[in-house]
Amino acid sequence: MMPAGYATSEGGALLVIAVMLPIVGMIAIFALGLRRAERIAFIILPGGLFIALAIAAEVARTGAAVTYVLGGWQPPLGIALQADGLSATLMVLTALILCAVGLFARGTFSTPPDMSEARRPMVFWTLMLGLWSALNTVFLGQDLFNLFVALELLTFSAVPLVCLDGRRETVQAALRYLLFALIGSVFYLLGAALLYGAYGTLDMAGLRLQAHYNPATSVALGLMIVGLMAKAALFPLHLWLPPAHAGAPAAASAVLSALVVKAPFFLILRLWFDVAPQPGNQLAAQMLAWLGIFSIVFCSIIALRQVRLKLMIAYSTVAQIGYLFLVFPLVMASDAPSAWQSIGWTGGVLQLVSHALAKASMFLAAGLIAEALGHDRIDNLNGAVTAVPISVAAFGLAGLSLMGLPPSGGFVAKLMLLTAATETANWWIVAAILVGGILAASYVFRVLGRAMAAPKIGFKTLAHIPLYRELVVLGLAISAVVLGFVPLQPFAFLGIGRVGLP
Amino acid sequence: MMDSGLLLVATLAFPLAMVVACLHPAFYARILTWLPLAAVPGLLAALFERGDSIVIAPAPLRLTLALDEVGAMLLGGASLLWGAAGFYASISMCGRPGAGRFAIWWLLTLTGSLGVFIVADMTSFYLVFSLASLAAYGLVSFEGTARAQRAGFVYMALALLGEALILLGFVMLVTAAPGGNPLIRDAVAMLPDSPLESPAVLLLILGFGLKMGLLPLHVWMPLAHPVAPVPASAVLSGVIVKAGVIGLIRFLPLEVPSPDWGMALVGLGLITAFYGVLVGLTQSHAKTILAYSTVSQMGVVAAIIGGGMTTGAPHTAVLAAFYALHHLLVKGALFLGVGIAGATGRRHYVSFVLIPMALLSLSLAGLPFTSGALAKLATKPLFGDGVSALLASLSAAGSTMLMLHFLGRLQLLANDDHEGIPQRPLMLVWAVVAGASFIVPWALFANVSGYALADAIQPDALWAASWPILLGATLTLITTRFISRMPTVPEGDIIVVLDKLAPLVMRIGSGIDRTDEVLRRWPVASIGLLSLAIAFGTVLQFGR
Amino acid sequence: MTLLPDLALVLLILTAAVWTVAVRDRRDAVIGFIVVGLLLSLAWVRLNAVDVALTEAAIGGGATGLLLLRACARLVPRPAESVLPHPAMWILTGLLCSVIAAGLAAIVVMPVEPPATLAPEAAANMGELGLGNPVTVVLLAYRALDTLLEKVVLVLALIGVWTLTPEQFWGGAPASLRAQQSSGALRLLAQVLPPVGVVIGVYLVWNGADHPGGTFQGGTVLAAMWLLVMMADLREPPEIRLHTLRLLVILGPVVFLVAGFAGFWIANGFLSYPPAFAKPIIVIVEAALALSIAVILGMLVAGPAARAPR
Amino acid sequence: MILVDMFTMAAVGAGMFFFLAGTVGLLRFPDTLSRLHALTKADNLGFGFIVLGLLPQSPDVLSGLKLVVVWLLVQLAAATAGQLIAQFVGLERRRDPAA
Amino acid sequence: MIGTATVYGLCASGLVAIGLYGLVLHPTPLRKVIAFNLLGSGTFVLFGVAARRGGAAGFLADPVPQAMVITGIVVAFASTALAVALLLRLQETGASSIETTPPEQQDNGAS
Repeated sequence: MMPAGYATSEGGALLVIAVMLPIVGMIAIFALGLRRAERIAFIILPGGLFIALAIAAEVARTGAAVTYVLGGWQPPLGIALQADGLSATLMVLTALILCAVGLFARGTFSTPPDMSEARRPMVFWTLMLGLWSALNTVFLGQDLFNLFVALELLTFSAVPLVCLDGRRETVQAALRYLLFALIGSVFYLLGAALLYGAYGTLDMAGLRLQAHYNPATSVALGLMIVGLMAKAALFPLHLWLPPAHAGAPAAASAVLSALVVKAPFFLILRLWFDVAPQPGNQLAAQMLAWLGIFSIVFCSIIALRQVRLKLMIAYSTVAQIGYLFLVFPLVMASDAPSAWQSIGWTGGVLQLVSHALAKASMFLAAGLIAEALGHDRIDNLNGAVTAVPISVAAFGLAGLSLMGLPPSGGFVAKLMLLTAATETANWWIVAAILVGGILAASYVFRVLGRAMAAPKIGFKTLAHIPLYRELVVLGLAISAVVLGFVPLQPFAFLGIGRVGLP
Repeated sequence: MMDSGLLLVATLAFPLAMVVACLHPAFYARILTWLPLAAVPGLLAALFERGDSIVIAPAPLRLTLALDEVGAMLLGGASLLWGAAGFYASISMCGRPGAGRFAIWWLLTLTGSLGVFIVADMTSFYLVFSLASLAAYGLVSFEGTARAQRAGFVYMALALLGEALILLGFVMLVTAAPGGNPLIRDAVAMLPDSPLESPAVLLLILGFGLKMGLLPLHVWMPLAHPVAPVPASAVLSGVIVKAGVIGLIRFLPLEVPSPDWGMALVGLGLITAFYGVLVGLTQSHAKTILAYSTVSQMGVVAAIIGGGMTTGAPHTAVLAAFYALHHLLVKGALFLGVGIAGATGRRHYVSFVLIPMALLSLSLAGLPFTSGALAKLATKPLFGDGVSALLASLSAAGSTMLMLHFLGRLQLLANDDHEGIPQRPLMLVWAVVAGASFIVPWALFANVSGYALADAIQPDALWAASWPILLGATLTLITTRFISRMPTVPEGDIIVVLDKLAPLVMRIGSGIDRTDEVLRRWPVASIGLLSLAIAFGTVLQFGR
Repeated sequence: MTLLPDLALVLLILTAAVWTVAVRDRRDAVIGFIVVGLLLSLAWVRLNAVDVALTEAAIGGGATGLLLLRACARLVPRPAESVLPHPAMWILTGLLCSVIAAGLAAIVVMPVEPPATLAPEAAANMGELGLGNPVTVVLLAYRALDTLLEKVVLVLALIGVWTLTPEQFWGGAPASLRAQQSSGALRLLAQVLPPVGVVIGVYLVWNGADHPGGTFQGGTVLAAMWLLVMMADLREPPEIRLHTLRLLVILGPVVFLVAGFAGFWIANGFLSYPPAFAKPIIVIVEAALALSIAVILGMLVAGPAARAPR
Repeated sequence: MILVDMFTMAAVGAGMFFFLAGTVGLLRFPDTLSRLHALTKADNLGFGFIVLGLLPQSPDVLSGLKLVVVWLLVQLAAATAGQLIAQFVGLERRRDPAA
Repeated sequence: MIGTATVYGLCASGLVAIGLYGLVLHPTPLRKVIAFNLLGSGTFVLFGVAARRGGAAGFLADPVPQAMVITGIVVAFASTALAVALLLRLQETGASSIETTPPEQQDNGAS
C-alpha cells in the first residue's frame, strides 16, 4: 500500500491556522458584523500575515516542507496540508497583497456611521477573508478533492466581488464568470473521479508513485488541466475575465487579477510536475506553451486597443498569465538536475510573484485615478498626474514590471524565461516574450503619456484621495521593482520540500 | 585622489538622488536651478578616476562599475555636454509649464546615458541603457505638439524594438558564459566559442545600430532630435546616440579579426553616411539637417568599428571612442548654437553665430586644425588603403555639402529683432562647449592615436583633410540650384512608407478585436473548451 | 438478464435528461430535471450508495428543483426559449460532447483489476470512532476538512446571494415565497406536516451516525418544512439582518470549528477526536450543522432581500 | 411463509397495475383535470397496495411503522398537490374560459 | 462482462454529454444552470461507479467517493443558488443573456 508519506511536523499547526483564521474572521463578521466588519478584518489581516511569515520562516529554518496531517488520519484516507518553499512563498505573497488591499480599501469599505450595517463593507470583508482561506488551502492542499473544495471556495468568494456594485454589466460578468468557472470545476471533478477510479487515491504523493500512462490518466489530466485553464482564463478561454476584472471595485480587481487567477495555474503546475507520469509529455507541454504564446500576443494587442483603463489592465492580465504557461516546455527541456533547479522554473515563479504585485498596484492605481477623475477613459486621462501624482508614478513603476524592463521583478523573470528558452532553442517562445514586452510597453506608455499630459482647461479633481491610499499603491509597485534585484539564478528556497524529478 | 570608486558611484547616485529629492515640493519647485550640477560627479570621475572594477553589490548580483580609457573619454565629454546643456536648460526652460517634469526626465536620461560608459556587468548595462532610451521619450515628446507626439511614438516604438533586440542578444551572450550576470568582457570573451555567435552579433549590431541611427533603423532620429527643446536636442544628438557606440565597442569581439562582420559593418556604415547626407540635403529645418548629419556621422563611426573589426586592430575601441567624442562635443555645440542663432538679430549674426558655427560645422567634415581633422586622421589607418578609405574621405566631402546647406538654412532662424543678442550666460555656455570641442581632442590626440601632434599639421595630413572639403564646397556651388529645386524628402524618410501601412495595421487591429469578440461569445468559448480538452487528452495519451 | 432493470433505469434517466435539455418550455425543463433527480436517487440505490441516494433526492432533486421552479416563476416569460443555433454549431457541439462521452465511456468499460478502493482502510480505522455509518465517518472524521470547508462554501454562497440585494433593501426580508393564491390545502399541509417533518429530519441526523442518513439529508428535510411554512404564508421569510438568523447560520461551522480546535487539547490535533468521545462529539457537530444547513438552504431558496427592513 | 409471499406478490402486482393504468391515463387523457384524476387514482391505490404488500415482509414492527408513515406522508402530499393543481386549473379556466 | 457499475458508468457519460451540450448551446442562463446540474449529476455518478466497484471489507461500496459526492452535491446546490440569484438580478437590470455588450457602449462608471 501507500508508504506513510506524511507526518505532522513541528509548526504544522500553523498551516491549520493559516486556513482557519480567515474563516474565523469571516464568520465573526457575518455574525456580529453590525459595524465591526472592518475592525475584525484588521485583526485578522496582520494575524494572517504573521502566520504566513512564520510558515515561510519554518520552511527556511528546517529546509524541509512543513506538514500537517488532519485528525491524524493518514492520506489517502485522510487529508494532509503541506507547505513547501513554493507554497510558502505564495502564501506570503497572498498575505502581503491582501494586507495592502485591506489598507487601501479601508476608506471605501467602511460602514457609514448612520447605519448599523451596510451591504458593501459586510460583503466585501467577508468575501475577502473567504478568498484568503481558499487561496491558502489551494497552496497547501495535497488531496485533489480537498483542492476541488478549495477551488469552489475561491469561486464563491470571487464571483460576488465582481458584482458588488450591482450594475447590469457587472452582474452579467459575474454570471458568466460563475458559469464558466463551474464548467472548469466539473471538468476538474470529472478528472478526479477518473483518477480515483484508476488509482483509489486522490492524494498527490500517492498518485505520483502510481501514475502511469493509460487512458484514464490521460483523459483525467486532460480534463483537469483544461478545466483549470478555463479558471485561469488562458486564451482562448478568457471570455469571462475582462468584464469581470474590469467591473469589480478596484480593491477586488486587484485581488482577482493578482491572486485568484494564479490559484488554478498553481494547480496546473502541481498536476503537471507532481502528479502526471514522468517523464512528462513534451508535445502536451508545447501545447500549453503555444496557448501561452497566443495569450501573450493576442491579448496584449487587444489591451493596446482598449478604450477604458480597467479593461486594458484586465486584458493585460490575460496576456501576463500566458507567460506562466511558457514554463512547461522550458523546464522539461532543461538539463538541470531537477525541475526546481532550472532557470525556467524560477523565472516562471518570479513572473507569477512580480505580476501579482505589479498588477495589484496597477488596478489600485487605476481605481484611484478613476476616483479622482470620475472616469477611466484612457483618452481623457489628461491631468491625472496633477490629481494623483503618486498613483501615476506607481502605475509607471508597476508598468515597468509588466513590460519586463529593468529594474523590476518582471524583467528578471522574463530574462530567466528568455534565457531558458534560448538554451532550449524554443525560438517561438523567445519571440513571444520579446513581442509581448514591446506590446506591454506600448500599452503602458499609452496610458502614461496621457496621464502625464497637461490637464485640459476646466480640469478639476472630483475626489480628494488620502495620501495613505496612494502610498499603499506605491508600496506594491516598489516591491515589484525591488524584486528586480534578486540574483539571476535558481533560488534554493523554491525547491525546498519539492520531490526531485528524474 | 578620491577614495576609489566613490566618484563613479556618485556619477549615478547623485542625479538619482536629485530625482528622489523631487518628491519634496520645495526642491521640485527649484529643480531647474540644480540641473547643471547633476553631471558634475561624472565629470570629476572622468578626470580623476581610473581603474578596475568596483563591485557595488557582490555576487550573485555583481553590480559592477569600471572606468577604462574608452569609458573615461566618453564619460568626460558626455558629462561636460550634460552639464553645459543643463545650464542652458536652467535658463531657457525657466518659467515654462512642465519644467519640473522636463527636469525629471532629464535627470533620468542623464543617469542612464552616463551609466552606459561606466557599468561593467551585463544586467546593469541593460538597465542603464534602457533607462537612457526610455527616459529620453520624455524629452522627445515634451513639447506636446502633434509633431512631438508623433516623434515620441516613433521613437518609443523603435527604442522598444531596439531593447528587445539587445535583450535577446544579451541572453545569447550570457548562455555562452557561466553564472547569472557575467561581466561584459567575460561574456564577450566567451562569444567566439558559442554556437549562437552569429545571431548574437547580428542582434547586437541591429540593436545598437538602431540607437546610433544606422540605416534602415535611423528613421526615428530625424523625427525625434529636432522636436525637443534646444538643450535636449543637444544631448539627444550628442550623447544619447553614443550609447549605441559604446554598446558596439563593448559587446563586439573587436580584438578577434572577423572580416565578414567587419566588412558588413563598414558597408552598412558608409551607406548610412552617404544616405544621411543625401536626405539631409533635401531638408529645410536646421535642426533636422543636423539630425541627418548625426545619422551620417554615426555611419562613419560604425564604419570605423567595422574597419577595426575586419583586421582585429588593437586600438579600434579607443579610436572609435575618440571619433565619437569629437562628434559628441561638436554636435552638442551645433545644437546649442541653433538656439543661440534663434536669439541673435541680423546685426550680430555673422560675428556671434556664423563664424563659430561654420567652424564647428566644417569640423564635422574634417576641416584642418579642428577636432574633426584629428579624428579623421586618427581613425584613417583602420580603413586601410582600399576602396573603403576612399569612400570614407568622400563621405567627408558629403558632410561638407550637408553642413554648408545647414549654414545656409541657419540664417533663416535669425531673430526678427535686428539688434537682438542672446542672454550672456547662454553665450558663455555655448562658448565653453564649442571651445571644448576644439581643445579636448587636441589634448587627447597624441595619447589616443599614437601620432605626434605635429603629424596632424604635416602638409600630407592637411591635404588629406582639405581635399574632401574643397570637393564638397565645389560640388555645393555646382548643385545649389539643383538642390533647392529638389523635392523635400519628408522627415524620417522611409517612415513615410510605414505610414502607408498604418491603415493596414488598423485593419489588422480591428480584425483582432472582432476575433476577440467572437471568441468571447459563450458558445464559441465553450466549444473551444471542449475541443481543447479533447485535444489535450489525446495528446497526453498518444503524443509521446 | 439481471442488468435489465438497470438498463431500463439508465434509459429512463437519459431520456429524461435529453428531454430536459431539448424541451422548449423552461418550466418543462425544470420538471424534467426533477424527474432526472428522482430517477438518479434510484440509481444511487442501485450503486449501493443509500446515503447519496437520500442526498440526491433531498438536495439534487428536491431543493434544487424548488430553487429552479421558483426562478421560473419569477422570470419574465419569453416566447421561444430554445432558439436552435446554427446547424454547424449544434452539430459541432454534439460531436465534441459525444467524443468526451466516448472517452469517459471507454475508461468506464475498462475497469482496473483489482478495483481501486479505500474501503479497507476506511473499515480498518472505523473501530476507533464507534460509528456505524462509514460515509458519516468519512465526512466527519477522515475528511472532516472537506466537510468543514464545504459548510463555509454554503455560508459564502449565502453571502453571495445577499450581495445581490439592492442597496435600499439591505437588512430587509427576501421576497415572500407565498403562492399566487392562498390555498387551504397547502395551509393544512403546512400545519400538519412540519411536526412530522421535523421529527423525520432529526431522526435522519441522529440515525446518520450508524445508518444511512446524516446532516445534509436531515438538514434538507428541516429546510423543506420551513419553506413549506413560508410558502403556505404562515410565516414570512425573516429579515436578513436578524441576529438570530445570523447566529443560526454560523452555528454549525462554529461548533465544527470549536470541535476541531478542541482537538488540539483533548486529542492529537485539529479535527481529531478522542476515541471515547468521538461519537457524541460527532453527533453534536452533526446536529448543529443540520440546523445551519436548514437555515442556509431556506435562505438560499428565498433569495436576496427584496423589502426594506422594518 | 409461502402464503405471505404470495400475498405480497398479489398486492404489489395489483399496485403495479394501478400505476400502469394511472400512467396510461396521464398520457392519454385530454385535459389536466382528468389527468389529475388518473394520477391520484394511481397514487392512492397503487401505492396503497404496494405498501400493503410490503408490510408483512418487514423484519420488525418499527420498519412496518415506517412504511405506514411513508404511506401516510405520501397520501398527504399527493392530496395537497392534487388540490393545488386543481385550484390552478380552475384559476386558468376562469381567466381564459376557452382553454 | 458488463456489470451494474459499468451500466451506470455509461449513464454518467451520457449525462455528461447531454449536460455539456445544453450548457454550451442554450442561450438563456436558467437553461444553462439546469444543464450544469445534469453535467454535475453525471460527474457524481462517475464517482458512484468507482464507489460501487470499490466495495470491499464488508462495505457494499467504497464510502470515500460517496462522501465526496455528498460534498459535491451540496456544492453544486450552492452554485445553483448563486447562479439563480444572479440571473434573477440580471433580469431586474434588464438583460436576459450573458453575452456582453461591446465595451465601448458601456457607461464609464468605475470605482
